[in-house]
Amino acid sequence: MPTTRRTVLKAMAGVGLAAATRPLASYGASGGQTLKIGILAPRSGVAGTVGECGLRAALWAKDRANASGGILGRPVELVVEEETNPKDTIQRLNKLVLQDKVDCVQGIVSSGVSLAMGPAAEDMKALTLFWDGTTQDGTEESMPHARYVFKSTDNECEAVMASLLAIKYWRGKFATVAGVNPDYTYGRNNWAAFQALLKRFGVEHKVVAELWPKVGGLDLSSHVAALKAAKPDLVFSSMLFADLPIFMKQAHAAGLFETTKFAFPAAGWQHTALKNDFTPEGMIFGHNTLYFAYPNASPLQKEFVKHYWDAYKDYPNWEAERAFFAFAAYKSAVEKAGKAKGGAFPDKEAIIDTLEGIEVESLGGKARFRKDHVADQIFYQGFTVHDPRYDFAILGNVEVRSAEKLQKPSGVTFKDWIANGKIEI
Amino acid sequence: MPALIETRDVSKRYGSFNALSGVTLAIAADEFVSIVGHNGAGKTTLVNVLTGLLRPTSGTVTFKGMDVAGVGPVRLARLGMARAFQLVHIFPGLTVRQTLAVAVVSQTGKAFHFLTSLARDAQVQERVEAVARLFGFEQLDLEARSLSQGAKKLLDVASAFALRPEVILLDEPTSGVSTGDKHQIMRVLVDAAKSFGVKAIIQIEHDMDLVSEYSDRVIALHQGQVLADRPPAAFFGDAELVATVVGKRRVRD
Amino acid sequence: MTSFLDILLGGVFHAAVLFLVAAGLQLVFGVQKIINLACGSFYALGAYTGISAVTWALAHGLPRGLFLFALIGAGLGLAVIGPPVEALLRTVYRRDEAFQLLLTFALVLIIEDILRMIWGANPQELGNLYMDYGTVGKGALTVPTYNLLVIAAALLVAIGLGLFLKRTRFGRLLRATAEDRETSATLGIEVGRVYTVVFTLGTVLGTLGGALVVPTAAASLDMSVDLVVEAFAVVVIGGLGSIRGAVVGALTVGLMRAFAVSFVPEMEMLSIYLVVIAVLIFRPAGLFGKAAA
Amino acid sequence: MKLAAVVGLAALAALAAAPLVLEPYPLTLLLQFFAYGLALLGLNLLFGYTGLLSFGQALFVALGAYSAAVCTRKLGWHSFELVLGVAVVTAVVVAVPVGLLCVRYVSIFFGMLTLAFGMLFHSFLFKFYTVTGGDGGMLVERPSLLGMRFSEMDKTTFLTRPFYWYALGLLAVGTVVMWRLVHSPFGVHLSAIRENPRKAEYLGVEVRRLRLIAFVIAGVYAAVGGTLLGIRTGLADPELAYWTHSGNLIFMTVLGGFSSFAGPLVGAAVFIFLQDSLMSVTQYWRLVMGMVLVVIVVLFPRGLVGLAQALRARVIGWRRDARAD
Repeated sequence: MPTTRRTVLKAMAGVGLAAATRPLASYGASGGQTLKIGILAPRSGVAGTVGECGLRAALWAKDRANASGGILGRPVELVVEEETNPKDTIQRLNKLVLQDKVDCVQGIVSSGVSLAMGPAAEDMKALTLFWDGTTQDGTEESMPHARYVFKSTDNECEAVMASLLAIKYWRGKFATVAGVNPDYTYGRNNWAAFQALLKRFGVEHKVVAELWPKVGGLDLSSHVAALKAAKPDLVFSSMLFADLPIFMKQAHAAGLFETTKFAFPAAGWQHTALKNDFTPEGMIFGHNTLYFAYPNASPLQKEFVKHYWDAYKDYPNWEAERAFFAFAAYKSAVEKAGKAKGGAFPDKEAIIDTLEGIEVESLGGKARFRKDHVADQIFYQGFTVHDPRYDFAILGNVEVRSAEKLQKPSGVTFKDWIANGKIEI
Repeated sequence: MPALIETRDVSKRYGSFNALSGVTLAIAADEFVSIVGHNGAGKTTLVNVLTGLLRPTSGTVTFKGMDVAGVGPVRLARLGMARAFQLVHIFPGLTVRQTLAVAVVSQTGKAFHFLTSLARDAQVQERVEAVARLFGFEQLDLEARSLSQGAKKLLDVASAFALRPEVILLDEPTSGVSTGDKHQIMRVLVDAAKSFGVKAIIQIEHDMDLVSEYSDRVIALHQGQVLADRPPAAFFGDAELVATVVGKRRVRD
Repeated sequence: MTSFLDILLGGVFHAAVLFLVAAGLQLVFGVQKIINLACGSFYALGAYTGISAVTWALAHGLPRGLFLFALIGAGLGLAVIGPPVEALLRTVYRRDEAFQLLLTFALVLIIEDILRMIWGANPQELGNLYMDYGTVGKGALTVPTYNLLVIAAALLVAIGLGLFLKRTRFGRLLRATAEDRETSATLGIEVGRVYTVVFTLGTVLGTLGGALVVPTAAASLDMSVDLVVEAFAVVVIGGLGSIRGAVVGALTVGLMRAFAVSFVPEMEMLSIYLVVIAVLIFRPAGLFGKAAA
Repeated sequence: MKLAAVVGLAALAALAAAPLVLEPYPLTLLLQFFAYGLALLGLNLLFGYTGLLSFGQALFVALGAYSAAVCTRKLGWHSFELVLGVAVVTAVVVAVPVGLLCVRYVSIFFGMLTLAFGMLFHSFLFKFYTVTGGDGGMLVERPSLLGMRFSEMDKTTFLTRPFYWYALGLLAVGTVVMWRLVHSPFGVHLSAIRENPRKAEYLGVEVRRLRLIAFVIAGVYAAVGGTLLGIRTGLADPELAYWTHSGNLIFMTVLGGFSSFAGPLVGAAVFIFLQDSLMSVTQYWRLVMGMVLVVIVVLFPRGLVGLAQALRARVIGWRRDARAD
């Protein structure tokens, strides 16, 4: 994404026209009884960049699977549809399940859409693996005990980890706290989690500012001015769209970074946009389930990152790992269930039983689905450093924690878990 | 006989220009009144005040004893006063039948009949056809925009008559029509008034032949004041008055 | 005290950005009575093209400090899309406003996908290039010089447009056409040509604005749909068709948002719509517009 | 009148038989058509018949969806008749004050004021997160139809069988009622307002009051359409009230042809099926839809129905000439 390397002409040749000519409907090898996987990913608007990253990873995973003979000998085909708003995305889900008769649906980034998709997929008995989406309030309400839907890690994991890092390394170094979180469910849940953890670990603090910029807003100078007036010691912000680099630029220009510490649990989605010249060192950044430059990353991750750079001259964010994990978990579950039935293709119920508790090698390392259909992956967060190899900030010392320590166990509400669950710094 | 329309000391000022000053008039039933005067003498302002479109700066306007100063055209139409304009006002996209039906529906108070069919409403259609026949419209399902200029003018006036008003104000009803047809139109207007029980007609007219032949009372306005208010014979008898009101040469057009 | 000034400056900067979005919309409506829903899309096109122009220019030896001229070049260069779009709109001048509004809505849909085709889904931005111009002020009250440049540009456009309309011959010509299209046509004013020039000028105001502001922000796909709403608020409050109104409208929205963020964070966006509704009820023509109910 | 009735009944019969013939997926698209058909009948009473272009009609569609959500989710009322009642009442309660403010203006000003109200409702839904669920929206549970829960059916069968016929019934009733409305004395007064409001006043037409009534009726129709959408999606979310949704409603109306009664219904059907197929073919479906809108606005202002009528008139013309020679 660094613009110096992407000129207008190259973009035309690369993503743009090529995608338009090849029918979007089905990327896939032909021959044999094809295994169809429906993909629902945003292509435009605020989350367009994230959806594209996930789709690229799904394509790579599909090509890798087909290169080694598909799944149980059946070639895999992706049927890609666009995730827009809940009303139209449910229509796309219907098309995938009722018309294309896909064997599995994977995708979804927005929480609003996942709230609508959950009950709809359950009702249609459509095996669905979410990449992202589920927020705290939504999951309890809409899918108390899902059978056909497998959910991503709780959205608050990144906020929990960033809060724990802030407490671990900065306890005693901050008294006043401010929040600049995007004005929607995700932003509100993360800010609530941060405050609950400060209370849980008895960190004395006073909230001096609580700001709610519009999602994807383009001018944050007023928010920066408000923060300067409040003079917080620590700012917690779960901004994650184009507004994040803008906020960093305007905050840096206003000299906000000299005295204040910053924690950005979801910075990973915009990592290549957070340039060194306006992103100081020592900030907490969350790359979450995929940190592309992790020194002792798995060979699988290294191979993917290399592919991603060669194909798109860009570095992947965690959405790629979510998409890869959903594909890998499904593939492994089908193969395990198939082996148990002597090589015949397993039915949906058998696949689901195998998926519950399955563990696979994903891009970010070991990842599994808990019995209650919630994903459990490895999270990477750390402190920013400037590295000559990249013009954007990457992580210095990287903390690695499995989601098990960052999200509520099954059967416990989030509030109870935060208040008295087993959480170590 | 009580006056149908009465104005007492009505004046209308626009900033420093007073369009009307101290106009006192009474118009009773069975009168055909012509209002004459130069352009800017206040004719149209007077009609706008009489039809409730304009609120007079001072003075009162009553219609059938009720104060109607600036009450607006909708209420006055309901009370029985109709108006047709100098510039043709029609509903381009509506047919002749529909145009007349709009007036009949208002007059019969059926505006809030939501679910009954207009086409099958005998009372309305009958009244529409009566007006159409009288004004010589054969094809009722032609769109107004496709009519000739003269027919549009006639439709405009006809729709006013379709309201079965007690008083009708016409602003140069025959303007833009060839001299040959002028008398023909005036005759239609007079017949329509008689057969629909219109009590009084007030018209702004420049053509002195029509004024003298049809109206039984002439009101001359000059610089916002009533210069004269007398029957046509007395009006045309006074050469000096005619000169000031109509100007030197007679209007030929 | 400095925080008050800081918030004030933040508000003025936001007002400048809003004015650059709304000025084109205002001019085109003022003369042609057309509400251009695609004003946000032109602004976004200016932003994206500005970034590519700067990237290309820097890669071809333009010294960093002169990136501003690459931006201005990109903004002005996009004037080329004015005439064809106006030719398209010309087909519906005589028809109901709905058609003009819908045609610009079609442009919003078309331009959104063109942006994605050429620049892809990732937000584009120019990093900290604008900080090359340093900052002004000291201590708590430091402001990037570039922000002041944007404010100055907005002022320049406001004054320039005002003078252009009042003083120059062509400007008076425009106001005559705005007053009454038919009579000015009879007076021999070549209305067609005037409309092409006005619409192109309106387009350039948008694209130039987009290019100028992008270094402080970023170009992302959803900006063309989002900016329309704020531009509407500015134009409605200020009064349709009046440039002075757009300045006051932009200041009202910009300052209100700045102070709302600091003091009543919950009401940030909602307060704008409430003001818009209030203006439309009590002063329908807006603060400076001509009543046209 | 004769031809229209025949065409109407034929369409109704075909749509009623669809669930027995078609695959479930096209039926879910038809369900969207029923919802948008109702909303557009209301919008065209305002736009095509009264001459008022509302750019905020999506506000009432969202209102309908959220009424369904509040009833089934928050209050636990699952009877669909009750949900419809609540949606209608809410629509009237909102449409009267908003209408009172908006009908004083015409053309561009009416459009902008309705857009402002639409966006005000959108940011209210988005902002007051604790009350409305913010961007996550509010879930809509399956209602009972005439007391029957059909709990033995999964949702797709429920949506493509009982709920499908119920929605078709609503559209049929809505169409007949709207047909009577526009052909009633009230209807001719609305058309007079569209053609020449000043002249209408002089013929005793209460322009403001009738515009308000038309605005409220349009709001009610949109809200009923909104409840159908809410139940079909299973969620009511703020995007339903965004201004581009209102823009799409007008796009459909003009696509079909706003100067004819059936135009909006045709426009809704064509738009839904066209966008659905485009979305599966290319990721740049917005570009194609934008171009379709340009072609319609520039070349076929009377929409598809207008085009069909023109072709039919020409064909009759040829046949008559042929017979005459």
